[in-house]
Amino acid sequence: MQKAMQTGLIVAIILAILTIVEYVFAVNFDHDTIRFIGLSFAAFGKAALIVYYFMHVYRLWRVEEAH
Amino acid sequence: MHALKSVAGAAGLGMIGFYLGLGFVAVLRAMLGYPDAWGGEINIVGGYVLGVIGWLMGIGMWGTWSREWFGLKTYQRQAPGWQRYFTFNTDHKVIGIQYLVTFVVVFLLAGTIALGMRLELASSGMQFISHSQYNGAMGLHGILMIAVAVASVIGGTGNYAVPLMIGADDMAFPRLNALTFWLIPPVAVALLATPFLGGIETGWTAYPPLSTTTNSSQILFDLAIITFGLTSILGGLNFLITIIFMRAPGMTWGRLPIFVWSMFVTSWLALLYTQGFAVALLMIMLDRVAGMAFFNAEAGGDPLLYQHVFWFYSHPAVYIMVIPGFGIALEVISHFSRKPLFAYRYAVGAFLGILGLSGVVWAHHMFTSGMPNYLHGPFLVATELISIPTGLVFLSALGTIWMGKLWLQTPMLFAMAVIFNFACGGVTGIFLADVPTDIHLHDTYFVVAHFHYTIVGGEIFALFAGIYYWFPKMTGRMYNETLAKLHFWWMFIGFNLTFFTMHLPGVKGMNRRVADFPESLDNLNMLVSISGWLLGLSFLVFIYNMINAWIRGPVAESNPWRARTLEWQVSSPPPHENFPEQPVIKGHPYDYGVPGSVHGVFPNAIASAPAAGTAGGGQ
Amino acid sequence: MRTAAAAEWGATARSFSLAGQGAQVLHVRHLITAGLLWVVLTAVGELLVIADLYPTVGSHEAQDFDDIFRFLLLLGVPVMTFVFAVLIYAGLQFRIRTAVPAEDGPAMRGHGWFPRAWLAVTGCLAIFVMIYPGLTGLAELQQGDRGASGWGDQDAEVIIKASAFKWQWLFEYPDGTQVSVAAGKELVLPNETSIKFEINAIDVVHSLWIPAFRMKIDAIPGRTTYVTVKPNKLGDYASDQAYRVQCAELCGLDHAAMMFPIRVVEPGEFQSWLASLNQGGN
Amino acid sequence: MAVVAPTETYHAVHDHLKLNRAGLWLFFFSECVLFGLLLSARFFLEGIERGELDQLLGLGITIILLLSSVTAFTAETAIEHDNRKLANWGLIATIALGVLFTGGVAYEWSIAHFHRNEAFGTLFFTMTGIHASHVVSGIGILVLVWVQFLRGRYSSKDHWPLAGAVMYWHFVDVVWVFFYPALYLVK
Repeated sequence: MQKAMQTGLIVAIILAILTIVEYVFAVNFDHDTIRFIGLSFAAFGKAALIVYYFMHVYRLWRVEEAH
Repeated sequence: MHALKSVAGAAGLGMIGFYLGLGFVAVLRAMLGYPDAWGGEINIVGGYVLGVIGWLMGIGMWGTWSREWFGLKTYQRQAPGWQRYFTFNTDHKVIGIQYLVTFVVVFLLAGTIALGMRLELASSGMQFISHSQYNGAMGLHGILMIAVAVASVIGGTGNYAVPLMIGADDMAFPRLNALTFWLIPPVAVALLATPFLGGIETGWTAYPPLSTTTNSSQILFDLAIITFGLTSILGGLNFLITIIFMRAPGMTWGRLPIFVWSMFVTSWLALLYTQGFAVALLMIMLDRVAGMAFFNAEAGGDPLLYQHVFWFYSHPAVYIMVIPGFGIALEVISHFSRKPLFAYRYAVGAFLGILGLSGVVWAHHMFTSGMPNYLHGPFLVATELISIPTGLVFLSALGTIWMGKLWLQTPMLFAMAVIFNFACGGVTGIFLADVPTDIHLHDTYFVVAHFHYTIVGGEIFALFAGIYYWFPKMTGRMYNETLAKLHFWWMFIGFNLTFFTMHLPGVKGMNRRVADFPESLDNLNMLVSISGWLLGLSFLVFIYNMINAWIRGPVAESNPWRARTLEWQVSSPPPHENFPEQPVIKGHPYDYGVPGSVHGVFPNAIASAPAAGTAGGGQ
Repeated sequence: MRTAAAAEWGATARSFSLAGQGAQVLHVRHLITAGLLWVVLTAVGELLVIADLYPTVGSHEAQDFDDIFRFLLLLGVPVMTFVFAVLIYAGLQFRIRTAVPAEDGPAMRGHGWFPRAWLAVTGCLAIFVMIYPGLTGLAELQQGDRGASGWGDQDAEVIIKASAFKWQWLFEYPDGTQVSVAAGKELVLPNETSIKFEINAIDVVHSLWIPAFRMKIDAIPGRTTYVTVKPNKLGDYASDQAYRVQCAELCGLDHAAMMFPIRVVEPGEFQSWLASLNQGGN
Repeated sequence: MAVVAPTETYHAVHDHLKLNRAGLWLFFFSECVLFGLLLSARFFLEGIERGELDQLLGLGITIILLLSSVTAFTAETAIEHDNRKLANWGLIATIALGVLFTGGVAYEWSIAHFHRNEAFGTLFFTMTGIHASHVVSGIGILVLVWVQFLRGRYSSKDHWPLAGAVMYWHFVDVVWVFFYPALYLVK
């Protein structure tokens, strides 16, 4: 329980930091293409974190006991 | 009368829901201070949504499923005999037959509309109907036939045969399966109501800005097709999970019957691309009811946005229609040639190749749309490439019949006709994929002939192959072979006369979707009309044969075609749970002529019977 | 097997082997006969190539279209007749005459060289058609492309502005003369002159199509598309209905009637016609 | 009309959890196309141009939705370990944050500087509207699950409805991960 919660919270903190970085970067940076690419990378990174750690995509191919 | 109670109750609840929704939106609009509280299209939207919910609850979804969401105990009403076809039944065999019968009826209806159109088109000038009526008839014919093409084979034969062929007792989500069927009647009602609101003026493609400014029938069209898309997506999802997870032990991907493979690929297409049609029509709806500006060029919108989103679905849609057709054709051809399916792996690869390429070819419908010039080249290349996997389907079919022991029963005739017709449809496709020829041919009767060759010739013929092939399994009775062969030859000749001739006015300069045309095309059109009527009348034989056989046909054996796949190893019709016990798969389904080969066995079958426990032994 | 009928079938089925010398000979004979059928069907089918299926050739672009169409027919017919020949031959020659099949066919699985060769041949054919006439024709249609949407050279000798609206056409010549149903009643074009139509739509999507010229491009609200044609033959709508501007994109009620007659005249006559129209007070 | 329980057959041995989970993922794939097309439409029509938006409000609702994902995760992890109390609070917090997010979007709509009959307004209202409709349906599902939870259902052995609802919630969050920069930050 504690370990699972810990992982989740660490991921959440990374997501929060990424969101803030995204925001600060976008508001203060003035090159359209680079900003677009940077934001896309951040978005895909965040999505991957959520899909893996929050949505547990690996459970699709991992055999486990029913719950 | 359980059936009457079920349907009438559902219709009543649906009506109540419809008026509640209508009124609810009206009250909301009155409160927000809109001048005309009752007259908006948004009222229709509200009424439709609540109407559909009421209909579903009434037909039995409440008891079978929804109660569970609120923590109540679910129950299922079991109606006896034929009456179960009118209830929220979760048996995939019942749902398959529900789909088939519904869409055969819709097919005949839309075909009748086409006959009316051909009557008007028999000669130039306006004879029987007005331009407005013609456009409405054409739109209705188009969208109803699209619905038939998308749902009849997948929902009908797919639902019936796939769980049986992979050795499963039902689909993965039986209640979802029932839901996908019972969403169809509201779709049909909404589409058939369009003439009362002025008729679909835009054809089934509904290009804006025409569709954002036309009469209110457009809103019914949008709602109906979004619902229909939902059934398509949920059906595809259900098939995918069923095929991935519920195959019998030993049914490896390499032993999957080719029809199941085709359904697998089709389900991916339906799952992924159908959202495109929904989004496109949603945008039209928002433009209409919410005053948005997706397609309003003056406000920064772009009509081409619709065409991109729409064709992003609607090109893959033709593969949604045709791949199951190929699946049935190859399946039937192998069993009736008494030979293994030739180049099985290549045929599967062909389906997967089409799946991969289908998402990157859509703009070949837009070569004359005025899209930016640099887009033409890539889409031309991708479109031509897709003919390579299609060619492999021909390899498989022709290789299988070559040197076979061809048993030319009706299903086989229809399956061979699929290959015959699609050869023509495929070759004419090259003319439309190459930009230099497409510029002239686009939006002419050449295109109409081409897609009728692919969809009717490729899929509807396969649908009939499937109906005749599985009819004894579904009903437990045998149809009249002579009448069936008469139907085949009548339909085959009528079809080829109609649609081969139809290429000519197209090249000569007759554009599609017109109620009138230059007099110089009179002779060709008269020929097409006469052939079209010939084709149309052939279905009378079919109807008579089917009804007659279902009611008093001779009792069918469990395996009249001597086929090896699992569905033929159980009684006709199969028991409720499909198989008395779990079948185990030992070999390839098409190993005809291979001594000692078996497809599946029932491990606990009574040992005293000859060839004990083998399912589909080929010896 | 679970049923009596199926069990009976299992007992009567016999396997068939290709190993025998006789079967091999038989196979070759089948191949030759079916091949002959293919040749005959192709010979008949290729009559389509020389048949006159087309409307009047009214422009250089139309000539190109007809040539490419014929070329594709030339290639496409044998592909089609190959399928027809195999189907017809197999249907006649390999069918069983008993009530139910008594034996299985040979277990040809299609491994080995044949599917690969098929893949190679069909692949080459597809790529060939893709390059010629597809990409080469496209390059020709888009020469002088400067990022706009349309067909043909953008530097034409006469530029006509075309407006499409429900359910009429309005054309404007370079000197400002307009023709429509109300004025002029026909679109007169000079022969052997490159003419560029700059097209836009007022209300909904339309499409400008001239069958005699084999050219078509949509008219879209908010964009200007263009198409350039060079007529090569005198003609007019009254004597040849291919000489018409036809709306080819469904645009509502009177879509079918949305057409406009064309007359192609010698350049000198074109100038005097334009002058006479201007004097007429338009 | 006879009322009978669904028949049990040999396929009762099928792992229904696996089917349900995979089915939900397939549903997400399909939804990805829906949202992907809306995103494509946004860049097709407007490039990276955008209307005037309240940046702090955007950041605020983004963080609210992210927090709700954390509480949803908490609820699922808690029920997996039979910690009912924490699961209860996780569900309540998720629902509350979801409502707060919806309120934020509604407020954003009411103060928007653009109208829905211009291109950016069309895109903004459509994209946030369709996303918000998913949030609202997510709230609805969570409330249904919560009511079941309060009645004492779900345990570490059997809590698929809760897990599925939470997965859906996370998916809605993933969509916003893409929509937020595409609407607020690209220019």
